[in-house]
Amino acid sequence: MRFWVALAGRDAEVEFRREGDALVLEMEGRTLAADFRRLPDGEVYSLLIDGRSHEVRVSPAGSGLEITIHGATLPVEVRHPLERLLQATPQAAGRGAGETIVAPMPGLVVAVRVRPGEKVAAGQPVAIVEAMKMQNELSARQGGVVSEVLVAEGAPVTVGQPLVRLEGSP
Amino acid sequence: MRFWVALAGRDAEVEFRREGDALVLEMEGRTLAADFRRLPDGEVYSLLIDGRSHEVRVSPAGSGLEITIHGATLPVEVRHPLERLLQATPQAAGRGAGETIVAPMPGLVVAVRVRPGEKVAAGQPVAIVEAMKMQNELSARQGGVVSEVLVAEGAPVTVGQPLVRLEGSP
Amino acid sequence: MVRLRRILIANRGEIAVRIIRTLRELDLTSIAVFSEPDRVALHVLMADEAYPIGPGPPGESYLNRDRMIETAVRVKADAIHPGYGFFAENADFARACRDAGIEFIGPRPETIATLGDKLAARAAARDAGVPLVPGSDGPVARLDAARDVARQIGFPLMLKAAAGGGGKGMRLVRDASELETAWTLTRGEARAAFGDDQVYIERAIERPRHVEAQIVGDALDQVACLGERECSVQRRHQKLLEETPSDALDPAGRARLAEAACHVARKVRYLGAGTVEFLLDPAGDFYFLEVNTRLQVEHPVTEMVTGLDLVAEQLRVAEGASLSFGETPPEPRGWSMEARIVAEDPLARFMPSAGRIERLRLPEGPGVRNDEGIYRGYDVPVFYDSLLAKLIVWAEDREAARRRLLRALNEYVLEGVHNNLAFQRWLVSHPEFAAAHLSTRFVEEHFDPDSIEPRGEAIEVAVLAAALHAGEERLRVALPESNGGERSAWKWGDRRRRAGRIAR
Amino acid sequence: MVRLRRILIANRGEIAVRIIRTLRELDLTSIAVFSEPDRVALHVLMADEAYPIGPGPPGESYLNRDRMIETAVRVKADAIHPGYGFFAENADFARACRDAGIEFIGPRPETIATLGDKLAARAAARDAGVPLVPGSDGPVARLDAARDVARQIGFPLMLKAAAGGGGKGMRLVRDASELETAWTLTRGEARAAFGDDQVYIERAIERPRHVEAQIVGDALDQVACLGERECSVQRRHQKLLEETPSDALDPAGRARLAEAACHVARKVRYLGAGTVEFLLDPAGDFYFLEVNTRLQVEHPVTEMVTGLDLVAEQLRVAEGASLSFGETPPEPRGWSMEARIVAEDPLARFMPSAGRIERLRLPEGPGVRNDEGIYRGYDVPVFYDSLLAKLIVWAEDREAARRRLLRALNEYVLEGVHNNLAFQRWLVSHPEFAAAHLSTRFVEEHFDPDSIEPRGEAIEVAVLAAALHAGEERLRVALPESNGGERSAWKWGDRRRRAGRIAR
Repeated sequence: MRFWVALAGRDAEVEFRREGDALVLEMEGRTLAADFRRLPDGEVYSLLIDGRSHEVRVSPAGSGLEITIHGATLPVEVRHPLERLLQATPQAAGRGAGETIVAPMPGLVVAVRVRPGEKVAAGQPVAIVEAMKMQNELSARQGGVVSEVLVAEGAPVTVGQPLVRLEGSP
Repeated sequence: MRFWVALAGRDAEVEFRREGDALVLEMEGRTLAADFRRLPDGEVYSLLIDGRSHEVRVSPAGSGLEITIHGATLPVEVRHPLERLLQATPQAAGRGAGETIVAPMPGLVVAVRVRPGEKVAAGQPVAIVEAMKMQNELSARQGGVVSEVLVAEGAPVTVGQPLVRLEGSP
Repeated sequence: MVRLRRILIANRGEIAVRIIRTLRELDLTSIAVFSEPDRVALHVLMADEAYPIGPGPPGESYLNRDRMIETAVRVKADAIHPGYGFFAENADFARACRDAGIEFIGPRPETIATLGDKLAARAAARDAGVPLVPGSDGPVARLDAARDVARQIGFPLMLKAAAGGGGKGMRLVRDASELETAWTLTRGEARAAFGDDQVYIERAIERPRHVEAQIVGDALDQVACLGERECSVQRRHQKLLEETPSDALDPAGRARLAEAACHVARKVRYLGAGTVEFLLDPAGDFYFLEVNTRLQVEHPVTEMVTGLDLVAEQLRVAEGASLSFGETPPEPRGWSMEARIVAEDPLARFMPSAGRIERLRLPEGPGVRNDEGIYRGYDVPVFYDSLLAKLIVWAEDREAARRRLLRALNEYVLEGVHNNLAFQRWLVSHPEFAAAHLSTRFVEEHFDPDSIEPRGEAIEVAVLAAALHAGEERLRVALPESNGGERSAWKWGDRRRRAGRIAR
Repeated sequence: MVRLRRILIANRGEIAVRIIRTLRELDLTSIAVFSEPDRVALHVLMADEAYPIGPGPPGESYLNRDRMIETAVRVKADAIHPGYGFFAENADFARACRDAGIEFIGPRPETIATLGDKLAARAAARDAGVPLVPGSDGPVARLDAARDVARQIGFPLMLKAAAGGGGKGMRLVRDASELETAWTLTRGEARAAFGDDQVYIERAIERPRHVEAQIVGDALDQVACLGERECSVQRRHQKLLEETPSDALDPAGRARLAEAACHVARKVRYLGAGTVEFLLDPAGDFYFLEVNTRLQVEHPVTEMVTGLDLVAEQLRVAEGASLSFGETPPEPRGWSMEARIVAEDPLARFMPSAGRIERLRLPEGPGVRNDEGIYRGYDVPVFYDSLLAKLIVWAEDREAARRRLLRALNEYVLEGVHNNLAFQRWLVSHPEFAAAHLSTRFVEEHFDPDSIEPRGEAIEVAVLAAALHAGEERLRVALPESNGGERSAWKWGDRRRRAGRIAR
């Protein structure tokens, strides 16, 4: 599994995988052995990183997370690494011109939530794409009227593949 | 509200009511001023009884409760005071002879769960009687076949009034 | 001799808990009072008895004199312990207790009144032959008189409200050009805050240390000094860390300070526990500052090195008995430090914080004492002092005590309200603190909020923990504006998450 | 002199946490090891580093010698601290450490071996001129020889396995008729438990006190006695409450005991911390019993009155340094008591209990020290010792310490596992305990489980709380067998209730 974590002005991609009993982390070119256990006492983890022992609290805070470590509380955002790609994807044209919802990652279309002709509000979910065992809800950014649904539920999609097209509301 | 509490071989009826801001308890002829507050920390109450401060934990334990006070844990049963009456009610005849489910308290029939001719297992709920704002589920003790339903939903009933009769299974 | 059996504590928080502990050990009945938001505060849970005293704002509860005394009478209290703050230095309250037939645990009302007036206190100290900071003999009536005094003693100087205290009603004047403005402001403040605009003038000692002497006197006019406390580490006149003994005193200086404190105490026939405060200049000379006629927040460090229980001593002398140790106080042993743990955010100009204590694991083990007013799940109310707990350590010498305090601060788990643990860790690790280079300007001169921002390993571990948590909770992840170019964090749909609230 | 920087702690629970605290204060790296069920034990959370050591059963983890040493080598530990129990008195393990180039924090392997053999230890004590309980000079080979010895020293007597220890492998023989059976049983047990059926005979001292001397020695053959500990309150040879000093010794007796302990220590060139155990008879005479070549569970009471940190002393002498206090140990001050808080149910013949710590609020405040191995939410595993925490207090004299201990025991909130808090409260409140009338038979003679059953106000409050709770939760109530004659409690359908589990 791979995540993109932003915290205190720092940005890092973290990948981890199980190797037998061991959990192996990769970050910034380094490989670390980890062990991770939720304490019976609330939202707290005991984390062993290359043997170093840390007690870390992870709590929800607004739409993100908050990490408490050694008394300090840090807001953190965890994102899909492919979200970086989105930032490179050309922006849809200005308001009123319509938008195209594209797959932000390779995956499987789990659900399409809209039908042609339907009106969609800004922020309204239009489809769910599953990738890396996670379901990602895709929403309209500006909203509009659905002009085309380009994929069926169950279909595999690739990065950037258009899923739904909206015509802009005037 | 009135309860019958059995604990450590001791039996007591406790009645309590609000008088303005105050909570007044009656137990064994004594009147006590009380204040009762759930702590933010779990199933624990702070209890002030005539000014004396007590920290008491009340936890579920099997079908009853467990009280932890001053480090000691005591099993406790809380019952409806009218249950005493039940103990005086003559027992239904032996297994096979059928049974009659009677109202253990004055109240309102909220639901009748069985119809004539229906087979009822031992322990199966047959009716619900509401009294003192509490709903009391009445169950068949031995089970059998419903021969008569003697009350309708919504009907008021008095103590000992027969509600449902069962014919014994052979 | 009266026998006191039922003691009402007219206070809350850690000091109420502290007093309850001693009452328990003496087999006396502890009676708590509580305001509405304090219904399940720790002192209410721990006391033998507890009674409501009114709504949250102090004036309607802990500072409601009539209600307090009426409650004490109704519940048949023999005595009232005021703790510190609230009614602790209120002569009228002490008198009202006496009138109601209830023992006030503290000095006689007249002593409180005399020493509460800063000019009268200065006069008492002068009569006792104790050095004073050079300044006006009494209140200065007018600006031109103030100019004369200033010319005599020189700048910088301090303008001080005669009725002031606790760091309020005082102002530094660096040179003659600042005098007029400062004069007007200080008088106005004094009138507004204390209803008394008398102001006097003292020379300002630059980079002084704040050193105080613990005194205790009994009804037989026996007086003892139980050593000094170094309280220089302050922020806006609020003490943050105290220790005993003071590194700035040699045995001869220590003896002189103790003698001066006893002189003042004898002069006023001091009864009970109190503190004589001094400023110590860089040359090692000390000057009388004021007397606090109460148990101090920082009294535990004195208890750690002497082995005495100062609350027990207060109770003894309130009963008319002599001090427990006879004529000679126990020889102090080792070194003790106290860190105040407050609900203030050092990253946001020490703004007070309220909210629920989500997690709490106090440090324990050798040489560690906690005096706390909180527990896990407790909601810190907004109405009162930000002091949550005190962490006190003892060790054989200053460096061992410092290391032990740092160990304990690192062990401290306190989550849910902003607090100053990171600040205290910074302080205790600072090389200048380790070297005992202290003055009341320490924080001002050395503290930079950046220095307590987490860094290095902590940041890295936080990043890894966030990613691992994300892996654990991979139930449903939404990219709410994934189709746009803006950054947006994932939202977590977590079935397992319990309700939790973070205080901001 | 070696410099030790990375210390692996081959132990768990409160003693591992205790050692970590000192390592932190000395700025040394603490390395924990943990068995599978101990993954989130407190010592793992608190250590700088932590490594897995195997499955739950001790033989597969904490007593797995090869794995322990291999781990220590792999993680580059300079030294191993064994705590108490496990490898603490295992000469082979100490040798294996040495062979692996790792310092073993404890006496030399030869010392451990000599003193671990009870007969060799007796011989050492005899050579040092220390009084022994009259008995056989060495192992008794056959029953008829045992009869001869018995005739000489008289009944009652003790049969003891030469390889025994920790209260195991010993049997009281009241008269000649019991001798033959006891002889057979003790030999059989000794063979089964220790692989060595050598047995010796001692006179049984009736109603003795158990008093032990803390010794510490350095590599320069400097030896000191840090006072005694009274450990008479036991149950089946397990200590329950310890204190120092012992009320049974006057200054002359105390000096003689210390001298005897130092003689033994010098005889074996003792290195590190250890304990010489004695029996004290009602006449005030003491007899050598055995030497424990480790840090004792009850070492904190000695730390409280001397101000020393015994773990720090162990580390000093392991590095080849001298003892911190030079030639003269600090004068002890005041009185200290320790209550062992164990997960055992005094109402069920002290059966051990496991389960989750549902609630925990440790006692705090003046003169209280907690050495704990638990935290709220921690699951006490079934594999290990039942000791959860130690509650240690200090006060100026025995009565003040006793009252403080009682106060702290009353303040202790520990719920979720059965424990002995009620027993300890009973013990500390007992008039015979208050009068210091102690012997190793104290519990046997005085304890009756009925005396700790809650009564009076507690029962009444429990009844009221149950009723009030019922009122709160009046959502849905069922009378499951209401129609029959049998008693049945109500079932509560509680929407608000959180999952909770009571350990039985």
